[in-house]
Amino acid sequence: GGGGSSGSNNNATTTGGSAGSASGGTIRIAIGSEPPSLDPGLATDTTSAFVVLNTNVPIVYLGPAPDLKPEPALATSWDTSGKTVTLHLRKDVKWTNGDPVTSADVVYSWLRTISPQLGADYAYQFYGIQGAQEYNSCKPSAANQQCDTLKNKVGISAPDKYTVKVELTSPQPWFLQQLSHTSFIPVNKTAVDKYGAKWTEPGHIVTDGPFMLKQWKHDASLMLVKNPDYYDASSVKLQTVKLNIIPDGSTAEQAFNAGNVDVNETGWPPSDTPSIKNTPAYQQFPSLGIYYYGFNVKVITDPNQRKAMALAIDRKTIVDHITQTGQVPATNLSPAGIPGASTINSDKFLKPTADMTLAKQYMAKVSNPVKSINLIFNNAPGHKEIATAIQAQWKQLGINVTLKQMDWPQFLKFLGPPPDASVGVYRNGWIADFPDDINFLSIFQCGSGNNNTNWCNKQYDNLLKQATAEQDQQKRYDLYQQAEALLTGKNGDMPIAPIYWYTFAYQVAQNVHGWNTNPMDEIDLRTVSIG
Amino acid sequence: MVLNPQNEELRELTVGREREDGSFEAGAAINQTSLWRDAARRFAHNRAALVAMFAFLLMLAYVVIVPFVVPYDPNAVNFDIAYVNPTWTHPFGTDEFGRDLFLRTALGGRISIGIGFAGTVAIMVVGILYGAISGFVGGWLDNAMMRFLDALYGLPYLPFAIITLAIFGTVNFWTMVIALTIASWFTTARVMRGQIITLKENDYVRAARAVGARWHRVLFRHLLPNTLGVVLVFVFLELPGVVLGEAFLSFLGLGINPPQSSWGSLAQDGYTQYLSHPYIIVIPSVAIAWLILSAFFIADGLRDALDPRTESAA
Amino acid sequence: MSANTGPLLEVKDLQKWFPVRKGLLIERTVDYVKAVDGVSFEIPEGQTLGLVGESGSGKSTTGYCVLQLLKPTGGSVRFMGKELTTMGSGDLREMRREMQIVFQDPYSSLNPRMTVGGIVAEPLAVHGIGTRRSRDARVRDLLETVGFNPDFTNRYPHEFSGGQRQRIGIARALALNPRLIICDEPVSALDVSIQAQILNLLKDLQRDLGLAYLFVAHDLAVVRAMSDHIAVMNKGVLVETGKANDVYTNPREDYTKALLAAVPVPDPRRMRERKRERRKLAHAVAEGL
Amino acid sequence: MALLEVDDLRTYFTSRRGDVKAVDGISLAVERGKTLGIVGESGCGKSVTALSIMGLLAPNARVVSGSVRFEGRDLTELSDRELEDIRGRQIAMIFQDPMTSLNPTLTIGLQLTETMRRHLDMSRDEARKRAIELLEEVHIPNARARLDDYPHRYSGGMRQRVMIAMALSCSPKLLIADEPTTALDVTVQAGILDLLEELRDEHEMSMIIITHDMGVVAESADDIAVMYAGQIVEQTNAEELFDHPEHPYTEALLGALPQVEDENVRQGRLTAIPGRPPDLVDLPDACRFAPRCPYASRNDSCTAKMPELRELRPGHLVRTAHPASERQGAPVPAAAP
Amino acid sequence: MLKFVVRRVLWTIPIILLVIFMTFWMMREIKGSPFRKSERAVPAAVLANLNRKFGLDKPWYVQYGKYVKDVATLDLGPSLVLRNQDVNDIVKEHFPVSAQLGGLAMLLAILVGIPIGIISALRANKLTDYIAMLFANLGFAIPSFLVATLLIYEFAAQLRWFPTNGWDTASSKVLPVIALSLGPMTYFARIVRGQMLETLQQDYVRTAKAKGLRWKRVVVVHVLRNSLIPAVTAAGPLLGFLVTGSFIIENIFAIPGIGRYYVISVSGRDYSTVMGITVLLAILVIVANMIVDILYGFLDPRTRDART
Ligand SMILES: Nc1ncnc2c1ncn2[C@@H]1O[C@H](COP(=O)(O)OP(=O)(O)OP(=O)(O)O)[C@@H](O)[C@H]1O
Ligand SMILES: Nc1ncnc2c1ncn2[C@@H]1O[C@H](COP(=O)(O)OP(=O)(O)OP(=O)(O)O)[C@@H](O)[C@H]1O
Ligand SMILES: [Mg+2]
Ligand SMILES: [Mg+2]
Repeated sequence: GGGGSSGSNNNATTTGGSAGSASGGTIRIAIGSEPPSLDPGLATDTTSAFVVLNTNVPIVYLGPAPDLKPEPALATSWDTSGKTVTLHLRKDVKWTNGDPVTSADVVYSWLRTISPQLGADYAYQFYGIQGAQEYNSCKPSAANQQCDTLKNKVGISAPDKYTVKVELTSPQPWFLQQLSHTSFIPVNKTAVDKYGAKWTEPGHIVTDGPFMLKQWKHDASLMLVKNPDYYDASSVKLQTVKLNIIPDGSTAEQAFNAGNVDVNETGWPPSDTPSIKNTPAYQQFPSLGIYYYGFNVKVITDPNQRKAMALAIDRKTIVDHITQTGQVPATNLSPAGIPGASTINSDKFLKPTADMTLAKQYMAKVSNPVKSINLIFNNAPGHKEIATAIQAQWKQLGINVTLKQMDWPQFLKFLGPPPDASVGVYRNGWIADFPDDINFLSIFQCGSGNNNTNWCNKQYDNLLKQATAEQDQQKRYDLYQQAEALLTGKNGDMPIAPIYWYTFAYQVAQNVHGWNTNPMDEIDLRTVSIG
Repeated sequence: MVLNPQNEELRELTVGREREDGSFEAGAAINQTSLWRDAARRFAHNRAALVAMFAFLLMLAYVVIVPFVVPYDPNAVNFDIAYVNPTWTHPFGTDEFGRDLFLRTALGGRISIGIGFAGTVAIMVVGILYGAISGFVGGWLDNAMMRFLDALYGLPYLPFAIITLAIFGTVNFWTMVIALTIASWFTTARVMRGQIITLKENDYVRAARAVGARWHRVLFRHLLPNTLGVVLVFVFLELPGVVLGEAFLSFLGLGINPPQSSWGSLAQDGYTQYLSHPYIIVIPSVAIAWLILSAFFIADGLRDALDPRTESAA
Repeated sequence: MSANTGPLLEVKDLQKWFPVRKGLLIERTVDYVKAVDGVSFEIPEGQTLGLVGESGSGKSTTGYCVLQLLKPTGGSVRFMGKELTTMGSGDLREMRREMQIVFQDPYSSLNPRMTVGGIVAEPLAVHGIGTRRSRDARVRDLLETVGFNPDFTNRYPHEFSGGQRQRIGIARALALNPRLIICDEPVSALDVSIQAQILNLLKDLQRDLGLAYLFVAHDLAVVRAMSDHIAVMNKGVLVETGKANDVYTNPREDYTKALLAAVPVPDPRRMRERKRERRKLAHAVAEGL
Repeated sequence: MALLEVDDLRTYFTSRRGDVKAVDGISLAVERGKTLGIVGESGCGKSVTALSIMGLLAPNARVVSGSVRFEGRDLTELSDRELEDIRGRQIAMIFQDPMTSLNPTLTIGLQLTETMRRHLDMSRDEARKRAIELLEEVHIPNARARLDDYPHRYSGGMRQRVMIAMALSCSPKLLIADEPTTALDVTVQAGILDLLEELRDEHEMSMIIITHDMGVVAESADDIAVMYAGQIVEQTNAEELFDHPEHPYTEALLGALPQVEDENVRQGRLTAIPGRPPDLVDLPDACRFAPRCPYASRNDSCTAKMPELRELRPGHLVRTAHPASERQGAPVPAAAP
Repeated sequence: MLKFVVRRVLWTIPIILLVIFMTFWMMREIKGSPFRKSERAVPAAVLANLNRKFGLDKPWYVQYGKYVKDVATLDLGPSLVLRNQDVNDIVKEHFPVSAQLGGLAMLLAILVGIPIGIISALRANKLTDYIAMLFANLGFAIPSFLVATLLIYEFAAQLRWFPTNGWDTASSKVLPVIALSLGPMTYFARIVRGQMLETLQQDYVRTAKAKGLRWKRVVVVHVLRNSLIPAVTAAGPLLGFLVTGSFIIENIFAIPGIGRYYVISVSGRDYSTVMGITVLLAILVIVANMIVDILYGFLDPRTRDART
């Protein structure tokens, strides 16, 4: 799953149950944007991931929630010993040009993504692999020699045609789940070499998944057709998938209502949710994602004020009246759906509703309260409304909040890290890359590129370090719990105020069966049927 | 649509060109009114313009007075009274936060009209200065300045407003004004230049130079005051463009920071809710249309009033 | 004023060429419109030189060049013994007190946004003459002189008729007590009855104030009524100059003859004769096609 | 019967201040083959008279009373379509400003031929041929080539010639020329006037020539009507008018005009007319010239009542209480020939 | 005339260089990077790789020089955000859509707006005129997003006569074209009416009437042609505006046009795409204005001589 730069109306997938094997058909889906890239190495967003995932075979699939265990895909089985992971590949996966998919493809693709020349955003997904970060950081123009040397030192190898061996920098219990990410999906070298950057265009593209890209009218629509040579082709029910790009929620809703699309994945204006919820078309899925407000602890220095502010937020109201698509009020950072959540989130200091009395008590303890604060958020739909509500809620604490709406790159600029000195509070969100809480907790490590709070706690970092090395799941969850409590617990520092955990909601026509989204926003079309 | 900033037709105006009305003896004045009173009289006889003026003043009054008399807090959130349809207590209803739209529309009007006027004034100032200098100095400088203007004409208007806002990084009243000005003053400059060039050919300018008036006197006493009529008309012609521009930017989410609102951002809020609560988009849209229409008819009336030729064709 | 013996105004070989520019990207001057091309004349103190010619013959341009409202391309303009063409702008400003202009169009020659008083006082204000009070008094004087009701100083020009406006223009020209006034077709926009008033006024002023006029007009009857000397202009050059009555009774050039013959006279019998003369001349001169 | 007989024509404009009585009881007759001159100060209603005859008045004008009989038909009672058939065919008109009277976007040829094709049922080629002849007739050199030029390439004089050619193209019976030479240089003016005269004789048409220049009417008119404030104040044949002007206004007009052939004009003064014409909206029931008239006094009949237009001598009509010949000490002129 | 055209064409070169420079400079002034697309931090190494890959690590004059060179060779470079596309591809794919949308809207505006203007001028101050002008003024005053919204709601969602979105079938083009054309349509109506009224008072119209021409011919030959001149003058910039300014309509109707791309690219800091589209649009506006000038010369022969 990629970033949540868009608002509260996001979406996600798991392999659904087995729907009746209705005869094939065409499904028309409204999606919110043009996929910026169908190159697994370059795709970073959910829309691209949606197409990439359904046109390729990932290394592993994720099993059903809540465990989200890795399940065989391109890798039929795997061995883990310490820092070494060995993957055994399926032998019957074929590229659409007829060639088999082998371990060499995997090694080539991964090294390609890591290579500094490609300039892949998600190269850092590979940083857990030995030598990957070093290779990715070298300057190719300065000394080619050096880059080649570094390339050879990356811990990825192919002992035989269907085996891939990976050396990690540390034992990472989540690495196998991480392999489900689209950036690990192999690409076809022949096609890449032949067409360069244009290899993802229809006619050029070579993939190995359940569907093939037939047509791509940029910014208008994509057409996928069933791949007859997919190794599990018999279980794929759809013949054709038509993705219509409709960026505007109102239009998408109208298009669905008018029967122009079968699934509205774009979303709709929140105010229409109450009426849509009453229709059978409404479908909602939980997500491993959180929407939160971060405090710049250099501006709002007193943890008591931060606690007061976090307590004053009425999450339930926001969820009920603004986001409205069944989001869950977040009392902690770690999403309710994350494996081990019951342990990790045991300190429920924050409540779904506002606790104004308690908030005011905390506020009273603050010696030098900061009474006027800038709140920044990007100008995507939904954020403004939440900010407006929270502004009013904080007003009751005597805090005057100035809302600053920005466009996305500007917002990031102010976000840091470190955040701009003028920023008191910022909105942010996170959707899991892989289903382990470390993915969330590590955001707030000292010096983490995603820690925009200026908050730095050695104890917290130590707990996470221990957890990284901890192979025992329950023990790891305990460590996570302690870390979580440092963030949002009664005695925590409260560098953030969680608001809600995401859900994904769609309008799905009655004749569409098996529509499903996993908590990481992956929509798998293999089991979907229409008719 | 946005009033096309590059379009000169609307602004092609004539400065009061007097019509030969006969020749009379020296001594008694023919008609005993001043130029402006004359114009005011003509304006007063233009029914459409009067109605527009009334509508405009009504709107101003609403925008100015209502925030003082309505007992609500414009930013207080109360979900219990969200989406109240228009009633006596809430003449325009309430929005998703239960905020009174009668009040918020008035406040939004302050911002929209404020931006409209500030933007118009900025456009005028920049355009007039540029055009006046170009036309007044003439020669190669004029040529160079006009070529530069040609280049600017190539820049698409709204995208450039967006880029400008992006450069500022934040949207507030003044950045909005600048963004809306940056790509809209060209026409004013052109018309102004044309005006100055025409006026320069008037004998009274020659007369002034013949008595030894220096350039600044010629420019500020003789040329610029005579463009006043055009400028006044222009203010009302530009206004709709600026207001609509603001609305479009707001519509794209580049509006003024909440919880402040402008008509544009109110309309954007309304757009996302139009299926369930259509009045929310209709109210600010009507307000925008109201303002634009009244400004337009006022401009029309002013243009006629300031053009003494219209007298005969009553 | 330094006493000098020569004529008040002496124009020698005056040229004004307007460049005709052409070029693809950068314009170059490829040709000139020779609006005035080698014109020489002089005007003694207190006298009138009438300048006649067809439209576009360069009369106004000559006038502007004399006043340095247009920079002449060549030649010399000596006024009160001083060369104007090479004079610095400061000195020129001083010289402007001595020479003024009255324009043809009483509508465009008065700034519609200035009051009558302001217009007439402007020359005084520009030269910093007097206080506001004393200027007001002077304005009233001037207006009275030109036969304009001085109570109307706060009115705007458009409230007045062409003849009245022309009086305002004359008052403005008189404000600085000039010695020379260039009258650029001051009556051609006026009806006959008003035209007579203005011509009479100009004559009276000349007599009372000793003004010299360069009187530009295309109406030969008017020029004759005003001028001591006449200069006939055609296509930028003077074709004939001389004492007024000489030129009118004994024109030497065909062009002058044709010009004279074309003037209608309000007498049907005389007109028939003139028509015959005119036909004879018709082929000698281009018909202004 | 005269070709054109205008009887008691009154044309008023509606304005906010009230009716502008631009033409207020005018009677004229134009004989076949003769030229009638109408002179008067600016704004006295000359053009409105002409436009009333043509039926080309502005929308806010209306003919209040009177008739315009052309060959016996009252033009004021014809429908638009009937009038269209007469305009250009029977009565043609030339306007003052040749610069704006031609459509700048159409070729001279088109503008010239469309009249003929409309009225004479000519084919395009015939019309073009005739157009070339016409241009030659009005002395435009190289006519064939210049037919496809646009008006802006023609000088003012040439444009006025084109206008004349256009007016004559259907051999109208009456040509109305509204200040046809005011915008032109004297030499050009003379050429145009000569041309008009020449063509009038050739085509045997009648003409109304409107001007403010006494010289122009002296040159080209057989009969002259002097207009003042919407009325005719004096009307007679040309020689009579110049020899024996009766109306004080006519006298003053003549006196105000500098004479190009007068040796002493430099020394003398001109007669100026004091005062200004009356406001056409608010007209007292009196002689309209009375306020400016040197002979009128307060207890005069003419300040209380409008003088009738009376026939002072045969063929010499005048509207004044103080005609020159009735003034004390004035020599009584011989009767007009 | 030919010379005039050549001259205009030659002048466009420095003008376009200036446009490029200004856009380039403005884009450099915008804060924010094209390479951060989500909240997720991008490691320094990755950022460095990206900057190097797209040449953003070079000094500005090198970038500018390269850009100018690229434009001269008609290569607008790769998109910084759409990683598998060149700006050329983007332009090639999306510009025709916008051009079609803008062109159709323009056509509709002309075909409907001009007759409305004509009729209402000929019936000035009569009921027809008032109705037409009421329409024209409303069309001018109501923001296009409201129009688009109402059209979709009524004709697509309720009556289902047209699809709600897209740009593939003919019927899908109806609503967006109407929504986009309403503004210019009413604009045309107004200027044509105004100019007609003005032309009707011209001396040459009186001349035409004095010639006894049938009223219809006077209107068609003498009045119409001259009344269309300002409409033509307006059409050039308007066409540019319709193609560049249609992004709200493109957004609402989900039309894959260049206008929407422009806005997306600005907010995505996709420098090369913004630059590319700007240059393209600038050329378009300049060319449109040039065509108008030529057309103008065609309609008004006076200008032909004046400008060579
Ligand atoms: N600024 C200018 N640029 C180019 N040519 C000019 C300019 N001013 C005047 N001319 C030309 O110079 C010639 C003389 O013009 P000028 O105005 O002096 O004539 P004029 O005798 O006063 O005519 P008129 O009787 O029409 O006033 C004309 O051919 C005119 O076109
Ligand atoms: N459309 C109109 N509306 C109102 N009044 C008008 C209109 N047209 C003309 N007039 C008035 O009618 C009177 C006569 O005008 P007309 O044009 O006939 O004068 P004229 O004798 O032709 O003068 P000129 O010599 O200036 O052409 C004038 O006082 C004028 O103001
Ligand atoms: Mg002149
Ligand atoms: Mg007239």
